[in-house]
Amino acid sequence: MKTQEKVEYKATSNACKLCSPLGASLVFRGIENTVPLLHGSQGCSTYIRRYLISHFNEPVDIASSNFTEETAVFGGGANLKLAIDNLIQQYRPALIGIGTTCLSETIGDDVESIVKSYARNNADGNRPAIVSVSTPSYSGTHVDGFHAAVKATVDALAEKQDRPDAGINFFPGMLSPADYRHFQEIFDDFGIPCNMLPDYSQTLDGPMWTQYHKIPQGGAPVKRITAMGDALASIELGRVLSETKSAGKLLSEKFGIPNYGIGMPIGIKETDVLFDCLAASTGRPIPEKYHQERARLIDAYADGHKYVFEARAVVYGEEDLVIGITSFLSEIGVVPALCASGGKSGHLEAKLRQVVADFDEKQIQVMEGVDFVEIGKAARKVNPDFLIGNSKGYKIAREMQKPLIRIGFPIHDRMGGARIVHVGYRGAQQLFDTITNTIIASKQDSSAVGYFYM
Amino acid sequence: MKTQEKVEYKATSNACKLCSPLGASLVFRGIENTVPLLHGSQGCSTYIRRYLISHFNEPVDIASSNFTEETAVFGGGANLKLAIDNLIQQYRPALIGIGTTCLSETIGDDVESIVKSYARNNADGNRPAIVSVSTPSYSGTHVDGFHAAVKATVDALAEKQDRPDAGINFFPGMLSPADYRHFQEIFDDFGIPCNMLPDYSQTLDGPMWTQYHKIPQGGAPVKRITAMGDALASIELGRVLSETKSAGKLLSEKFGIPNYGIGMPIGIKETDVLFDCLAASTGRPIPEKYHQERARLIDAYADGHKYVFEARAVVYGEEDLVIGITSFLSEIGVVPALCASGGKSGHLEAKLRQVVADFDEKQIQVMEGVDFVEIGKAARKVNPDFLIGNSKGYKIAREMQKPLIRIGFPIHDRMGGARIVHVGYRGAQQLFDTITNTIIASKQDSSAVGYFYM
Amino acid sequence: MSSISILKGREQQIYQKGSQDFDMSCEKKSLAGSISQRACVFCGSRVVLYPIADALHLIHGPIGCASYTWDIRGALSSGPQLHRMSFSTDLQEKDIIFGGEKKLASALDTLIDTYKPKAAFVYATCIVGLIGDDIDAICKKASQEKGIPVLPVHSEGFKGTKKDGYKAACDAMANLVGTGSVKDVGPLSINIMGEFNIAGEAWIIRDYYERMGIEVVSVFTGDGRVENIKRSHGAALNVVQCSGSVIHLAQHMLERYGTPFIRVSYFGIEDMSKALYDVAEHFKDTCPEIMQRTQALVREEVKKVYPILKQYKQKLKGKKAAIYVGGAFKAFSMIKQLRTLGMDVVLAGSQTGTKEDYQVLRDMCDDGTVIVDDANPVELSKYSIEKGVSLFVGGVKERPMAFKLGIGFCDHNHERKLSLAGYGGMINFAREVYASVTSPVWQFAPRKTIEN
Amino acid sequence: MSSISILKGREQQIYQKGSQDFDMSCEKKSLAGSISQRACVFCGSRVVLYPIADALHLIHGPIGCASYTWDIRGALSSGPQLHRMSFSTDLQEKDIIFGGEKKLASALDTLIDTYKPKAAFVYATCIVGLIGDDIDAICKKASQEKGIPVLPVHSEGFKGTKKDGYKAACDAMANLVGTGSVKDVGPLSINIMGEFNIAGEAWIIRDYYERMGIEVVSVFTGDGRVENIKRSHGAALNVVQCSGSVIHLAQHMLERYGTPFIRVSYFGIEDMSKALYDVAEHFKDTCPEIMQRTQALVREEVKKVYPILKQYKQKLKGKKAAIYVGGAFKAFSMIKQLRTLGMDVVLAGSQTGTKEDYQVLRDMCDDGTVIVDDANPVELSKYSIEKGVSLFVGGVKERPMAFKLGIGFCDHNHERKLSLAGYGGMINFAREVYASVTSPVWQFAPRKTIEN
Repeated sequence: MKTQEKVEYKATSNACKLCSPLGASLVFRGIENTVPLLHGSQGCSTYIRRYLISHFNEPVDIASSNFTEETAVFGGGANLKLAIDNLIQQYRPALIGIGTTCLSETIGDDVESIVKSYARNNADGNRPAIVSVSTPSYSGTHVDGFHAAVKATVDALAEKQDRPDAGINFFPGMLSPADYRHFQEIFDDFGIPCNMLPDYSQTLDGPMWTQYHKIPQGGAPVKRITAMGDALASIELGRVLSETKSAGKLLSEKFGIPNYGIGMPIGIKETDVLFDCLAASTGRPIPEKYHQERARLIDAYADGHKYVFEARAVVYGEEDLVIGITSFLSEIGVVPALCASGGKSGHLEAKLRQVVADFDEKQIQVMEGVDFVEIGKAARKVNPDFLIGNSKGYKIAREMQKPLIRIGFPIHDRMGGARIVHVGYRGAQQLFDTITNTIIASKQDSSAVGYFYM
Repeated sequence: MKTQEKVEYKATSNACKLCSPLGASLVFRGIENTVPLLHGSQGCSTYIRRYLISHFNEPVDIASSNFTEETAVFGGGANLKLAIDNLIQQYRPALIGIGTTCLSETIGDDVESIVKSYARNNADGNRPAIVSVSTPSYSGTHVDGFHAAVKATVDALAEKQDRPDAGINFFPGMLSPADYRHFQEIFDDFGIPCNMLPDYSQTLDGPMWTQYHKIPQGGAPVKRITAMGDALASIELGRVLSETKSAGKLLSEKFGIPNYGIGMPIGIKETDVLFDCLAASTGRPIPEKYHQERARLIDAYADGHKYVFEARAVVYGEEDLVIGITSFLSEIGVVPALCASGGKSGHLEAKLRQVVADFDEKQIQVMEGVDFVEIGKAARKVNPDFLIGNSKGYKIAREMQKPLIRIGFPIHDRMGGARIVHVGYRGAQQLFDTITNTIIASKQDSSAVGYFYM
Repeated sequence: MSSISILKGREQQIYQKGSQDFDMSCEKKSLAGSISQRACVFCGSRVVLYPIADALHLIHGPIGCASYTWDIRGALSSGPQLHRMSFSTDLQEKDIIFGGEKKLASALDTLIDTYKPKAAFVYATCIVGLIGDDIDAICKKASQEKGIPVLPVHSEGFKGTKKDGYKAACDAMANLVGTGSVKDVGPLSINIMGEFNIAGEAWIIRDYYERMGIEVVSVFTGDGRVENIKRSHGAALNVVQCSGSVIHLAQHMLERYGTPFIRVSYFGIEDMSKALYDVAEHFKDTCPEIMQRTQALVREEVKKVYPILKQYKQKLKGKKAAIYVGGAFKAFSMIKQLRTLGMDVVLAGSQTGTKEDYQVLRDMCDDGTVIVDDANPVELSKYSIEKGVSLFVGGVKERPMAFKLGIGFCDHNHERKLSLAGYGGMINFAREVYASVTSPVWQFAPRKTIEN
Repeated sequence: MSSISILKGREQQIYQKGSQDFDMSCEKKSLAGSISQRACVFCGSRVVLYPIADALHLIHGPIGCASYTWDIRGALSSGPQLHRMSFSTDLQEKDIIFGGEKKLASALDTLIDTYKPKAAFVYATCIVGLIGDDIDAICKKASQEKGIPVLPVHSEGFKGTKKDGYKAACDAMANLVGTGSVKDVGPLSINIMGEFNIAGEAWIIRDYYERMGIEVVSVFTGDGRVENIKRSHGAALNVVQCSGSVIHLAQHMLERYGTPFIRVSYFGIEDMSKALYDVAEHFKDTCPEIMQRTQALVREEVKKVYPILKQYKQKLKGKKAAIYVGGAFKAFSMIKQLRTLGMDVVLAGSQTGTKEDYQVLRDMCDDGTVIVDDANPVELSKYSIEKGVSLFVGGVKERPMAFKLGIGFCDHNHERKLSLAGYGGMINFAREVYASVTSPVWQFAPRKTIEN
């Protein structure tokens, strides 16, 4: 009886996930002239700010409705309204993005009605739009908060206005600013407008300033989000995401816009899918530049294939990132011996099977909903040559004396996490070079001979 | 008496330089539909091919006139002509680029007359152009061979034809294919034609093939070299180069084309010079994209400045590369404690003083004409945090247990040497991230604590 | 800078010396919708107890609170590293509905069996009170079953400010104090309080006191051990740094065990020396030669660092600095430290200062210095630019603001990996300030370009 | 593939089995203007002498010859690493005019004083003969002054082919052989010749022979030591691999010291076993039990590798391979090795094969196999594509050609860092072939895309 309980209620030790308000904050940070506001106690926004700052090295202002004990007793409506007032006064935003927390959810605040009542009492053309999303920390992970915020924003703003040239809606999922910039470049080269949401390519990787900007420049313009109701198509990245009630599906249901749910374009195969999808949905040819990048990448694969062949990897992080990386590793001949995530969609293994040839033969271990203590134990057993994932795996990599290739979020022990390109042929090129050279370096440095000619 | 001799005639031990025919071969490999031909014994071309292949991971066909003992006695004219005939038969090139070797130079072959006599006896519209350059191994280094080949090519081909829109002549010096691609992109963004010589961006970093290409696609088109006589201006990279009788100066003298001799655009300061130079010579504004890259780079400098501050570096390699890297290191706060080159222009220190603030205060040691044994001895004394240069410094880095940051040529112990971007804001961004992260990694890995939060 | 306005309701938390009457409004909760640099009650408890290295720290709540506090602080341990693990009951939706008690009990059971800690702290987060979990009862039961202290920490995030979290932590520790044997504790003995051993600072301070002939019974909580806390009531004196965080415990020990306390700071030559002399003064009747030993120690240490500091001073003289820290007491030391380096403090503030703190601050500062309480990035940047500072001293959250504006930065918060306390720490501080202020990268800052 | 034409003058160096009369033209100098994969005389000398680890190797000439040969070979030493240094007189323009003798003498003087080698080899490069330097005299003088052998190597690049370089190296070594004491050498003794200890291969081979009870006096030149070469004439038998490179020395020793030699190969199970049995056969009268020991050894080793090879064979069966190597003798072994893996060799060639070599090759090959002498990338790629090979076995210069066409590649040259000799080497070879042939990256090769 007791043993069973232990199994059922185990503690999470060194979590491989974050809470959902973080994901929502990130999305709101990626909308132009927007302030994220967390409806909860001060700590939530401060912790999340600090966590994001340490990755992006950029100011990350996230407001808090700053609960007190009385708030918890009498409800958070007054606080939330005061917070909105203050934000408008100090930031003059185009949009306020509100995420709930475990606290406001537990006391049962109905944020949507509070916001509606606020809007009624403050009818004024200059008032910002307000979007709210339910992101209790006890439900899902930061990824769920991220997707929920995207969907809530689209639901609140997108309209059918019969605009011509409304372009393509693009939901990239949680990737780096550099990834977003690369997507924008691809759309520009296709010559098609891109309604990307979120887009923190500038807001979380911007220039220095001559004076403090209360809200950093950049982000997805609200009017482009509004225009999403007229788009040619939606493209949504993430094979696990495509199993959920997503923003793309919502637009498909509301406005009949065709939705392409595809994988994160990591490695050649998954990037090919994106380009094919862009070509199909726009009716335009793939720009020559990308043919060339792809061709050089394949040439590089050939040059380096033997160094990486049957190298064994441990991959961890958000489920869709894990799937993308695993697809890439498989196509270069690396065995993704262990694929693990703190997320728990129930779809991870099935989706991995879609992108890995000879899945069973490779004896790939898949773990959902695990923490780093569990990942560490499993990792030791699969005897990897390297680990690939965010900085939080450093401890297990260090204990195992195996190199860690840092990707994704957070990167807290290197500079430039915001500048990593994961996607496209370009991203695959960088990942391939990094992995190959990591393996070569291990071999060279541990060799007694010390050649400089490998 | 004897001691003096020892000093005068010391052996070179682990040279930090290569021979001049290598440089010439590289240039000819960077001209469209061209075959390099070395006039000497078989070994020269085979050794050089292998050395280049190991860096570029591309086929590098270099023909040889294949001297025999008789050739050495009776002169190489017959062999050279036969070689040209055979090359034409098998390769059908647009141009044959001939470099001499120590052997053909020592026996006194007059290659220019041989080529002229060949041309006289083979007058035929379909014959390729032939350019020859004197590159005896006993004179200078591979860099001298490189510049000599550029100049000889321009001298032989450039004409004044009063073409409109002849663009700008661009002599990038010895950099990577990725650097050359970046330059092309910059010129494209300025909207100005670029006559870049050489341009091995495709020929030495190309795609896979469906069948063997005797000459790889790409390279500077011969007709663009011909058009150089009409250009708006010449830009020539290399502060040491600008002291020589260069291709840019030649064009200036022959056709009155203004020549900008500037440094290799490594780091913000030297890249600013290039962009200012482009803006001035074209009368066009610097494209917004580069303002953004520059701004993000500066932001990154701020984020990482403390990790690199007063870190000590040993820099070695070709003189102009050393100058560029040193300029970059100085602007980020790294102390370039030792700057060394196998080259011996006599200008290295003077040019370094131009790019380093507080040169004397920093007690920078400059060494010209040195080999790796000498560099190793000096490096130990300056107690560096890292070394930066080509793969050939690995041995001294390993002995000192200091990290080596690989740049330049050759990269024989990592993949992707051809893909390193050294130049522009983009190159500086990559170098900065690599250096910062190398320092962080050293610190993290050698720490007993092992934080994942730096 | 006219575009930057101060939020209504915050005017009384900003004061410019010389320009206004002084009546600082402080110790208020942060205004809803302002971007406070403050944290929450849980944060306060977590930072105080964090360095107790042989205890289990289990966070009862949804995952966030545990994830964001996993091994992010520079508090070193000379032995066990259990404090660097992040344990959470990771409450899910169904736990919110049906309660998390079973989960907590089971998690405690397994974790104590696995890691064999000397004690366990169970942190209540926001929703724990709301869903009605009786963590006191669960802790008591676990304590009985496992034979180690299992202590609830009432740190529900919204129930006050960070300071209330400090108090909750002190309350938890108070349950440990007095439960160990003090028979080996001598009369010349102290506890070092409010010292978290960031980058080994507690070891440095402990070494100074030991060289003076004093026994250090316990450090609260740097390199902390449950056993030492248990017997800490045997010490003759509590030496309290970081006034806010542990003052409750010091007061508790004064009331309960009659242990007197003095307040000190270990930052900068002046305050460090004073911290040693004050303790010597306290014990000089018991041990007459202690004052001489202390003088010798101070002389020796100052002699080592002075010439080095002089060099840095030459490079930094006349530059302006801003300070924004958690506790105001640290700001006092920092102003002196920066003066030692020849720098002028033109902006000073704290997250949690009291009226008295701000009075002291005001008295220390030059005319024109801006003093702020619970400020936000907008205000901090506004005054930094207006005052033309070359250096900002603060925590991680202030760092990007400084860098965006081309201002050098020194991390003086607990995430740092650099020892800043003691005499050697003063050198580190000087070097750190020098590295940031004089870096050549600022030549590229757009603000510089405009100015030139 | 019609666009690829064969150079006039090379038609007789290409033969397709079954389709033509066999009269291979070979041992010719490379045609001017063809992109030969060959090197020069200097290269031949350098590769043979290179692994002598306690000797100084000084290259007399301009810098290139030294730079391109700096530590690029996988020849290991168990002790001194002097062979991995690159020494050059680095001749300059003025030396060409006034001669390089003084410089050479001075360089030798300094280097011998600095590195204290057991012997020195001075390599003449192309221009040394032309400028009239008397390196024989300089070496002789240095030898007298320093008391170590200083041996000129007449390896002027243009004076013949790589084979002439082998001979020049053998001539230099011949001066060492016979100068040491052989009093400790027993009757069951051999020299291993033509084995360069790439990735430690000589150690593996030596171990086999020693397990058979045989004393290995010297390895020429893997993990080479001057002292062992000096006493190598004491061995009862020379066991010669890599026929071309050291056969001159073996013949010299036969003539001068009456040492018989046999030719062997250590690549593949068949040839490796034969190399052991042949030596056992030679000594079976002196030592009757040797044959049994050898059988036991072979049985044991084969038993270890066979099941592993079988696994690889399953993955590789029926795939086609091309071979292009330096010496033809190695090609024979490789054909057998590839057959062991179930693969078919459809293209085979060498840089330096003799008429007899090509006859053997022809006899070994299946109908339709193309045989080439001194080929170039154009020819090699043409036949690789026509024959549809999945694997190319060759040296670094062939690698990019294979990869460009989406063909797997195995480096069987001396730059490799992987041991391919002996029984364990066969596993490494199988693994290497498997890694390249079955890599998933080829799915992206444009040639594959077209075929599909």
